[in-house]
Amino acid sequence: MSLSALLPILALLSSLLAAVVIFALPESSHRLRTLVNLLAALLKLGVVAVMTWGVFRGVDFSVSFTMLPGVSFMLRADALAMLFAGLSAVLWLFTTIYAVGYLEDSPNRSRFFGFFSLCVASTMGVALAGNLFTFFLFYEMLTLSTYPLVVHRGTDKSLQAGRNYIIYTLGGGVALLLGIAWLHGLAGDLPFQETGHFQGADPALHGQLTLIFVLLIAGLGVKAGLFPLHGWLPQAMVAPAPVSALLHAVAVVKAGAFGIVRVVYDIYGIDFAYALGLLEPLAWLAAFTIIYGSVRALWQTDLKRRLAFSTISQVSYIILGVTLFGPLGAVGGLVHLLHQGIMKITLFFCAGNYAETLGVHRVDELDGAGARMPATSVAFTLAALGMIGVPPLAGFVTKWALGAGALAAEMEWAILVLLVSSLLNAAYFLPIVYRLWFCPIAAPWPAERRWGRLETHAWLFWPPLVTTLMLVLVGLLAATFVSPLSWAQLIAVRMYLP
Amino acid sequence: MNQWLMAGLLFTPLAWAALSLLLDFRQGRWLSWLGMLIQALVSLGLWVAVASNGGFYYALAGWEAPLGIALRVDGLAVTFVLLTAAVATACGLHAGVYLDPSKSWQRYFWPLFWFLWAGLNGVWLGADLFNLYVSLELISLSAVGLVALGGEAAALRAALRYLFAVLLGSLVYLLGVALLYGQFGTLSLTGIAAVVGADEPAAAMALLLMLAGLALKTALFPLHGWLPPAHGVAKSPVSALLSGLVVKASFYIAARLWLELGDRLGSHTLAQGIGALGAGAVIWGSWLAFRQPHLKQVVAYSSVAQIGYLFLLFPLTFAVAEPVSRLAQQGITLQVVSHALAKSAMFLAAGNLILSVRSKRVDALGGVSHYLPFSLFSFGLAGVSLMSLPPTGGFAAKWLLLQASLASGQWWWVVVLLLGGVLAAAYVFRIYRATFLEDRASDDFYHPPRSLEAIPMLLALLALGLGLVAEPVLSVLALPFEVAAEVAADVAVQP
Amino acid sequence: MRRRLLLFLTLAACAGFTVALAAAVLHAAGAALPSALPEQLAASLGSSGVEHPVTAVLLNFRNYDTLLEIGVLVIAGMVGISLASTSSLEDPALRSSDSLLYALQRWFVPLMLLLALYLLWAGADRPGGAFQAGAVLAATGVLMRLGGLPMEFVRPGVLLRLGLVLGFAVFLLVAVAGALAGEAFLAYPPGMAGGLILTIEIVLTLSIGMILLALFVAAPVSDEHEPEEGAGP
Amino acid sequence: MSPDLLYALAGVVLCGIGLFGFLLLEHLLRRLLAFNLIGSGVFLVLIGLAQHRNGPDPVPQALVLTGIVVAIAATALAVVLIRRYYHLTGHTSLADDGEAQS
Repeated sequence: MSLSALLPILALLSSLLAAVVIFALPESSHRLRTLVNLLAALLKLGVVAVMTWGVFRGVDFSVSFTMLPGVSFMLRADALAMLFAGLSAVLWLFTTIYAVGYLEDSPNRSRFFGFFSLCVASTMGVALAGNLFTFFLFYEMLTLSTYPLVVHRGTDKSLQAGRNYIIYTLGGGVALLLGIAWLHGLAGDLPFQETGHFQGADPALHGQLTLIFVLLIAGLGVKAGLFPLHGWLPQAMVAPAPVSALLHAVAVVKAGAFGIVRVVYDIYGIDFAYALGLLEPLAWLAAFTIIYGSVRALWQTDLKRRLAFSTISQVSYIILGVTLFGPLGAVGGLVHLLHQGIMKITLFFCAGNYAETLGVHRVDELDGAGARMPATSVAFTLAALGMIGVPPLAGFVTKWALGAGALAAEMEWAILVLLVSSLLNAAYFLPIVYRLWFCPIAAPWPAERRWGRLETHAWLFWPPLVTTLMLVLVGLLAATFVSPLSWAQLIAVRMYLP
Repeated sequence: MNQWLMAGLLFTPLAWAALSLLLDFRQGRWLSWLGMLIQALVSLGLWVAVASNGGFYYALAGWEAPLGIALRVDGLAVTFVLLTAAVATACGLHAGVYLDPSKSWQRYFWPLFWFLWAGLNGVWLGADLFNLYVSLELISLSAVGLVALGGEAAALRAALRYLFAVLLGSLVYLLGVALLYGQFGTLSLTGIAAVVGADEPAAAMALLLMLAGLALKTALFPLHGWLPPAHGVAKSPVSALLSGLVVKASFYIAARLWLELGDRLGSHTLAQGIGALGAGAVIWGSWLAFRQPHLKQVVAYSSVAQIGYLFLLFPLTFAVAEPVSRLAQQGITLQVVSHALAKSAMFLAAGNLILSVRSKRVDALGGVSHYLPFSLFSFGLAGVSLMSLPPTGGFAAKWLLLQASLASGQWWWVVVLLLGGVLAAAYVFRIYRATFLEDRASDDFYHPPRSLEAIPMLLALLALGLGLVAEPVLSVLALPFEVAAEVAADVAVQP
Repeated sequence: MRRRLLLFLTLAACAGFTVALAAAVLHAAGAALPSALPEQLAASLGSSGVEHPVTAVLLNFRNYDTLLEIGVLVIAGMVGISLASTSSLEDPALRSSDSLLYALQRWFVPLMLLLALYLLWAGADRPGGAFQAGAVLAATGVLMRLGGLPMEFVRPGVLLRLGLVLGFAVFLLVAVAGALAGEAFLAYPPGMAGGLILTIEIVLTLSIGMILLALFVAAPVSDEHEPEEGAGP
Repeated sequence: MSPDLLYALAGVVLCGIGLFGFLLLEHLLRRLLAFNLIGSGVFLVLIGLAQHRNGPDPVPQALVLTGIVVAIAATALAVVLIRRYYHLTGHTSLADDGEAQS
């Protein structure tokens, strides 16, 4: 087996084996478990970096074998895959560090980190899947491996959230499976390829293809939090903060959005999807979700719930970008996949820090937290500003690209949506920032803990600062060739080339 | 070589049954370990032999059919022989540790176990309708004996129910055999298939009777009432054997009959009707599984539901194109294999959990994840296969069945397949949920030995891995069968 | 009312079943195809080792059926004794002191044993054989049991189990010996069929008699209990 | 109609009666007897139908002998189980406790 086939497998196995080892370790061997976690994360990061470099140079990383009659298991690294794989590999490292600190002294850590690794292995699989079937395989594995994380605390509330999560996602899985199986019956095994498969398909099939498209989008839309399938996401907030970070930034909602990108570009082909008239309704739905999520976020008093509705809104930017017919819009959507991940994970890390250090969960309890925890609050503020779209932060780059895409696609209404949404973002984020810095402490913190010199536990302290640095850098360096933006441009060029 | 393998395959279980009857439980355990090893090797050897040289008929006592009894050794049969070796070995190893050797009646476990195995091998290889009846009875009576072992009132009640159901099923099957023999003068399935014509009401009635009898023995809805008590009350290794293998034996015969004779003796109504009953089983069984308060009852009702899928074979192979029929057959085979592995894993793991929390109730499982994560994980993995989520064998089976339904235009089975998965998720997640609850007052858990925990895990991993290697497993089914054409020609010439 | 309805429905269903079955039987009888089986059987009878065709089918042509059938019987006997307890053999309720029964026994037991022997021997060329002989043997045992004769060997001990399995084991040994000798499993080496079949029949008679008797003796009294699953460590 | 066919038809009737009893009777012993009745019916059909065509045919006779032994084994097993069940519970049917007494 050549190296080019080995690397995708290694990227998967690094966290899969970590999961197996962690499950086998006894509950009490915390140091060893942390070591395994970090080693696996670093290994994966290295492998992904090598692969990204390879893809940039045009190396074809792929491996496949026949799994069932007529269906193959296929891993393949293309530019789009590396975008998502890179995102999860980088963020997994920080989430792991954060989780080790966050869960110190709590029970069931062996179970938690085992499923945590399994979850990231599934995400890698989703990213590297070479055909729709393999994508589905890992997509469902992701559902299963996140359930134990959502219900980790074992309280009634978290079990309730877990139940809803599983109902939504398995229901979505059924729609997706039906769509994939149907499509397979029509067209056979469908590897992802840049121009899609249905260019010039028999017009008699158009009806069926439209129906299948609806099924696929419905299935993927559940994880992506597309209205009206978003109900599970705010409830899942009861999970521990690293899990929320995982759900919102690294794995779950991203897997849904990524799947939609795959279906539109690499299965149907953007031209065909446009010709079939499928993009316009999807764009409207995404636009509605953007506004709806923001409006709902306004009224949330629980910090993490507010962030959750913000996610619903922000993820639909990606979908909106995809549906803006033209390379510019695509660039905006794709780069937002990454930018949103970095910004949202920062916000959740900070929210977790407030909860762990001060016992604060509600927005109105945050008064004066900036003085008590300056570094965390700076991180939160920058990430919030990024979300709003203040230049030169990450969010600004996205919104600019999306706006340019909307103009190019002659869908001016989308710019209006972007503007309104930015205003709403400001409306629900700025009050928090204001409270952090400008309100005096109203009452003693509900449950304050101290860890020596730093404002919080060291393992909780550094990850949000690093991700904040990243979100500043991706904005500042957007024009250089190392930025996510230029990578997204590379993808868009390859996608629209023919 | 085949000579030796066949002799080993047929002789060992019967001989071990006789020998272990003379020993007590502990000695029988030693003996059985050896026997399981031999069986596993012989089964593997036979599988290799068939994979390299194709299938063959084996004339017992040197008399060819129709005068004597011939065994049909083909890809499907060896697959099931191998499956039996795997599952029965696992259950036997588990039982050796799980059962209490100080009880005098446990010594009878081993002979019953080996007779059961012998009967199963007889069914997989059987090509003679009457011999299949005797093999079925061998299975039924030893299974009833295993359920009744210990002789408590609840066990006896379940065993009696079970006994009456399987006896009636066998007789109805035999009635069909009588009709077929009366008309065609032979008991060999191949022989009958060679001479049967399209318009034969008596033979059609015979097929109907045989299918009805076998459906009762397979616990097809609405004839499933006997299964949950029997599988729920038996000791866990026994439940695993019953759910994993025993119900499959009667289904296997029904499927063979249908595939040989169904195209001429069956009808569209019959095929769809059986499929509808299967669909009813999937939905009703899952619903009841969801409502059971006891852990093992949940698993037992889940068997009722999973068996329902098997009966989709009938509509999906009747009057459809050859490739579609093949897809359906492959899907059903995978379903049988993966359900056997997953369900036995589940029962064994459930036994460990029950042992650990000292209660049979689902709601007593709270907090068990701290103490028995391994067994719980096995249970969970097996559950994934039952929900038919990827990458398990259950998913591979469902995928093939979906393709077959879509390709034959029978979209209503698609609904059943998808709904069944969702319902399975409902009852499996109910148990996961119970184990995550953190409100247990006491920390009084018993730790079963490691070996008890390892066995269900292995089975669950096999069920999981089956989905990834489904292609090579299925390729064995399509192996050439050397003598089939010859014998069929022989029989056709005779009349 | 509901009971009535149920009764009526069951009756109607069974009547319908009977009519359909009768029609099928009549049709099968009318449409029967000629079969080559009887000629084949007659042609092979010479090399089967016995003269009576039914015995030839049972113990040579289809001896696998018979082997498994004995297995079924052994299972039944085994489950029977697994539920039995030792003490019940001395159940005083079964001890009769009827002098007429004693007298009858004195005449009947030897006669019945003789009859069993005859049936066994007759199997070679006329109706009879191991099962019939074994049944008579068991009936003798039942009679003795009812007369209160102590029969130590039907206590569930190793002797009883040995008796149960003896016939089956010998049959199985012969079967595998055929395979070892290069024939098929269950095949008799040429020329030895007659002797082997007779040996099998003799041991089978003993075992069958023993199994049936054991099943009769197996009493339901046992005070030990199997704890429910999960009830104890 | 040959006498053999008449046997077969008698077997059919026995099957019908036996089935009726099997479905309707709750007392375990009676149900067991009904099972044996069906068994006899099946054996009659097996022999009668075959001999109607071929004249005396040793194969079905042998089959029936085997069938009888199997049926006896099953019956004996059932009786043992029923006896013990009765001993432990005092019930003669499998119906739920309340109904069993009535």
